[in-house]
Parts: sequence; structure tokens; C-alpha cells
Amino acid sequence: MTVWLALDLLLAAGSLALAFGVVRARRVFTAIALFIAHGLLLTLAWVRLDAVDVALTEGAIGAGLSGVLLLAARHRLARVGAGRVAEAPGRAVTIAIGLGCAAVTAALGYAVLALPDPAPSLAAEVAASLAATELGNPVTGVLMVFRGLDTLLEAAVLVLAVIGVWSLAPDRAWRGAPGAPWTVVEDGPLALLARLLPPVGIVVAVHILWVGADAPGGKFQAGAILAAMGLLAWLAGLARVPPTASRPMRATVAAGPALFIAVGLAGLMFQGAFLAYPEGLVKPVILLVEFVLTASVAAALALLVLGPPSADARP
Amino acid sequence: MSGTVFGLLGAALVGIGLFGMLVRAQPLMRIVCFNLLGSGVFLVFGAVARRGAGAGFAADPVPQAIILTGLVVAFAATTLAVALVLRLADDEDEAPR
Amino acid sequence: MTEALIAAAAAVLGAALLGLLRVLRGPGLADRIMAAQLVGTGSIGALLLAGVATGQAALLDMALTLALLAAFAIVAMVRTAPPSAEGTDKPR
Amino acid sequence: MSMLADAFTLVAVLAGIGFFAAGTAGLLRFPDTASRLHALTKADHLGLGLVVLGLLPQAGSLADSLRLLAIWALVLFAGAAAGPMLATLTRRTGPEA
Repeated sequence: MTVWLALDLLLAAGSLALAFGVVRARRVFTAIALFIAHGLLLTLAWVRLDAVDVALTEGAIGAGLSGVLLLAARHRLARVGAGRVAEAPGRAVTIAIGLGCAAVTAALGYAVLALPDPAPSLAAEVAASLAATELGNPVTGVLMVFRGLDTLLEAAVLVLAVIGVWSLAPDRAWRGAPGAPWTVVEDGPLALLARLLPPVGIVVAVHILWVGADAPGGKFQAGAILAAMGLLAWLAGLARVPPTASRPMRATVAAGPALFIAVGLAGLMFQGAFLAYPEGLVKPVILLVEFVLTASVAAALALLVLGPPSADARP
Repeated sequence: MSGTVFGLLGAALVGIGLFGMLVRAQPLMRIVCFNLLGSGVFLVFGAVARRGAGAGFAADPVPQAIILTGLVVAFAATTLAVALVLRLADDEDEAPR
Repeated sequence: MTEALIAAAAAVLGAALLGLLRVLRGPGLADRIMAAQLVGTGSIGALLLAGVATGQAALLDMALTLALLAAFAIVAMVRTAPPSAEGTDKPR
Repeated sequence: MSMLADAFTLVAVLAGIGFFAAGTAGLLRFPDTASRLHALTKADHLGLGLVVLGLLPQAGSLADSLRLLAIWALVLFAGAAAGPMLATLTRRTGPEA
């Protein structure tokens, strides 16, 4: 038991050191590099909290995609000029803010220590109803069946975010390809990596999606891996992103949520409740929705990392 | 036990992230620190899920599913914030000085 | 055996975290990226050890995902690294 | 037989930890970026390889063993590609960048 505790404390100490490093970093690039390492450690923390589903998502979205989003944004900002930066607060104000934040941490820490015992839990209710869903992974069961509406809204949020990001494009860049242009790398290690890694990534993503029904994994994790592989090809300059006006791309982003809504409406018509799955077909329907949603999630995540179309010239 | 350790870590991350968000001036730094704050909130909730273990599950699956949703929505919010920062810089670049 | 493998996971992680001192100290950008890479490899090693020790195959899938994503993040870091110390990042 | 397999695992994993520790020591102690890169790429991948080798007899099934080997191959490949890229970066930005 003490070995586990040592592992936990090691993880917590590393995470704290990295978080302090992020806040203190002099350069934005360093802060982002530390943030990515922090995300990797948090992934292990989630494993220790018995949340392997969350760990997969944190590793893929929290560390991988967020990190690359911020790196690419820093690169773009460096080229257009840093813009106006607000004054950093003076010493007295900084100390006051520090005290306030310490108070917030102390209050939250007290709340964590004062959580009720025994803890309230819905685990028993989930266990009692999971058999009806024909799924083995309780988290997938909650996401797709008991709280299906949340998942639908979450998929819709991604589509809305893509629309929001695109609508922030400057007028002269509108309808251009998302993201800043990159120079093409014809050969060398990067081009090799960008050619060999994506096929492996696609296999891993399909595997993660498939096991998601019964083991940790699922559409958001698989979608994030697919998005990362597409972005890798983009970073090497091997893949060209279709312009925002491209209809197939827009259809891919919208297909998953649209299918999910259609299934929901069919449930309303035939079963009498929105998102009620047909009897005996629960698992096939969920699998179909998950597959189409994965493609939509992957496209939406990749487009979100790419950001709005930019009008600036090649670097 | 891990629940308590990582719950306290989450509380600390909330404080550190909030501090960085208020003290650092660059917009991208603020977004990074906001993400630190968010991961702290999720960790506290994850500690709650861990304590709710029962019925053969190692942790309460309902909060875990909601954390998953939260991670994706937080990512979407981050991308919007980054797009806003890029647009602001772009406009200032164009404006006559 | 399980205990021994978990202790090994802690040792691998500890070695990787010590390498973090290099990220915090720098001096070069390449050093910072290398230390992030070390944390990635260490995390993968720890996940493999813990996964085999506890018999959770899901942890092996996680290690696979991390390996892919870590490679992706390192490529992005190298590709977007600022050109010099007086680069475009304004010091605080 | 199982005693022999366990002993093999322990020896290989211990050697792996040794290489991880050596990599960290190199990263911390070597004077310039190029030799630190050398220490990291060699030690890290050999360390992970020895850990994987040691875990092979303990893997529950053939699928798990294959997965272990695939992970090592992936890390090895990614590291081999990242090494020259980092070296080029060092040259481009200068050692004290």
C-alpha cells in the first residue's frame, strides 16, 4: 500500500512543480512545453483515480491537442507581432492576488477533506441498469444512454465552436483554408514520421473506439487520435486543408450530431421518448452513432486546432 | 487515499492557475493558466468520483462521464479564446499606429 | 511480484521527474523539449509496468495513445520553436 | 519455471531503471545540448526496451505481448525521428538560445 502512496505523492509533487513552472515561465514557449508535460503527468493521476476513460481523454485532448493549439497560436502571434499586452500588476497587487488565491485553495482543500462519509454515489443505480444497455463500460453507458442528451449537446458544442472560430476570421481570409500556411518538408525525419505514424494512429484509433463499448475508450479519444494524426501531416506540410467553403468537410463535421438527433427523434416517434433506443437494437444503434460521431469529432477537433483561416503570407 | 491526495492537488492547481491568470499579462499565458485552473477543478471532481466507488465499480461512473464532457467543452472554449486572441492581434496589426 | 513492479514504476517515474529539473533550468529550448520527451517516455514506462502488474490491458492502450500523442507534441514543439533567445516572445 | 521468469523480469526491469537513471543523470550533468541529446536518446530507449523485455514473460496473453512490443517500436521510431530534429533545432537556435 505504501508503494502506491509513494507513487501518488511523486505524481502530485511533479504536477505541482510543473504548475509553478508554467506560472513563473518567462517565455510563452516554455510555459506551453511545461503545460504539455503537466498534462502527461495528470494522465497518470487520472489512472490512479481509477478513471482510465478520463485519463485517455486528458492525454489526447488535454495534453496533446491543447498543447499543439497553443504552440501554433504562439507561432502565429510571433509573426503578426505580439499585439498589445496589458501591464503586469505591481508587487503589492501581486501579493494581494497571491493571498486571495491561497485562500481559494485553502477553502477548496478544506472542502475536499470535509467530503461526507460514506460518499453519495450513483454507482449502484448504474450497475443495476447497465445490463439493459448491452454495454460493458459503465462510463460509455452513462454517456450514451443515461445521459445521452449531454453527449448530444457536447457534440453540438464542437460544431458550434467550429462555427465560432471560423466566424472570427478576418474578412479578407474568409473562405480560405483554416490555419496558418506552413512550409512543406519534402524529406528528413519529420516527413518520414508524418508518413509512417498516421497509418499506425488510424489502427490505434479504431481499436480504441471498438473497445470503448466494453473497456475504457470511445469516440472522443479515438477522434482526438485521428485529429492528431491529420495535424501531424499538416505540420509536415504534407496535407492540405480544404477551404472552409468545402461542402464535404462541412458535411463531415455536421454528420455525427445530425445522425444523433435523427436517432433521438426516431426514439420520440417510435418509443415515445427523445433518445429512446429501439428495443433489442440498443448496441448496434449506439455503435453506429459512435462511428459516425468519431469522424465528426475528429474533423471538428482538427479544425479547432487549426484555427480561423489566416490571410498572412507563407513564412 | 489517492482520492484525497489528488483532490488536494486539484485544490492547489485551482489556486495556482487563478494566480497565473490574474498576474500574467500575455493573453496566451492567461489561457494556459486558465487550463491549469480547469484541470484542478476536474481533479477535485475526480476525487469525488473516486470516493463514490461501489457496486463493483472502482469509482462512480456518473461524475467520470461528466468530467469527460467537461474536458471536451473546456477544449472548445480554449480554441475560441485562442481564435479571439489571434483576431485581436491581427486587427491591431492592421490598425494605423 | 506486483509490489515489485509498482515500485519499479515509481522508480522510472522518479527518474523522469528528476529530468524535469532540466526543463525548469533550460538553458536551451532543445533542452526543454528533451525533458518533456523524457517525461513522456517515463510515463509510458510507468504505465506499462503498472498495467502488467495489475493486469489491466486498458493501461497498455493508454501507453499506446500516449506514445502517439507524445511524438505529435514533440514534432509541434520543434516545428514552432522560436528562432532565438531574443525572439518574438516578450519577456514579462 | 515461473520463478525463473520472475527473476528474469526483475533483472531486466532493474537494468531498465538503471538506464532511465543514467539518462536523467546525463540530462542533468552533461555540459552541452548535443551530448545531453545523446544521453537521452540512447538511455531512454534502451531503458524502455529493457522494461518491455522484462515484462514480456509476465504479459497475460499473446495480444498483450504484441502490444508491448508495438509500444516500444513506436517510441523507438518517434525518438529516432525526434533526435535529428532536435539537433537541427539546436544548430538553428544556437546552444545558448
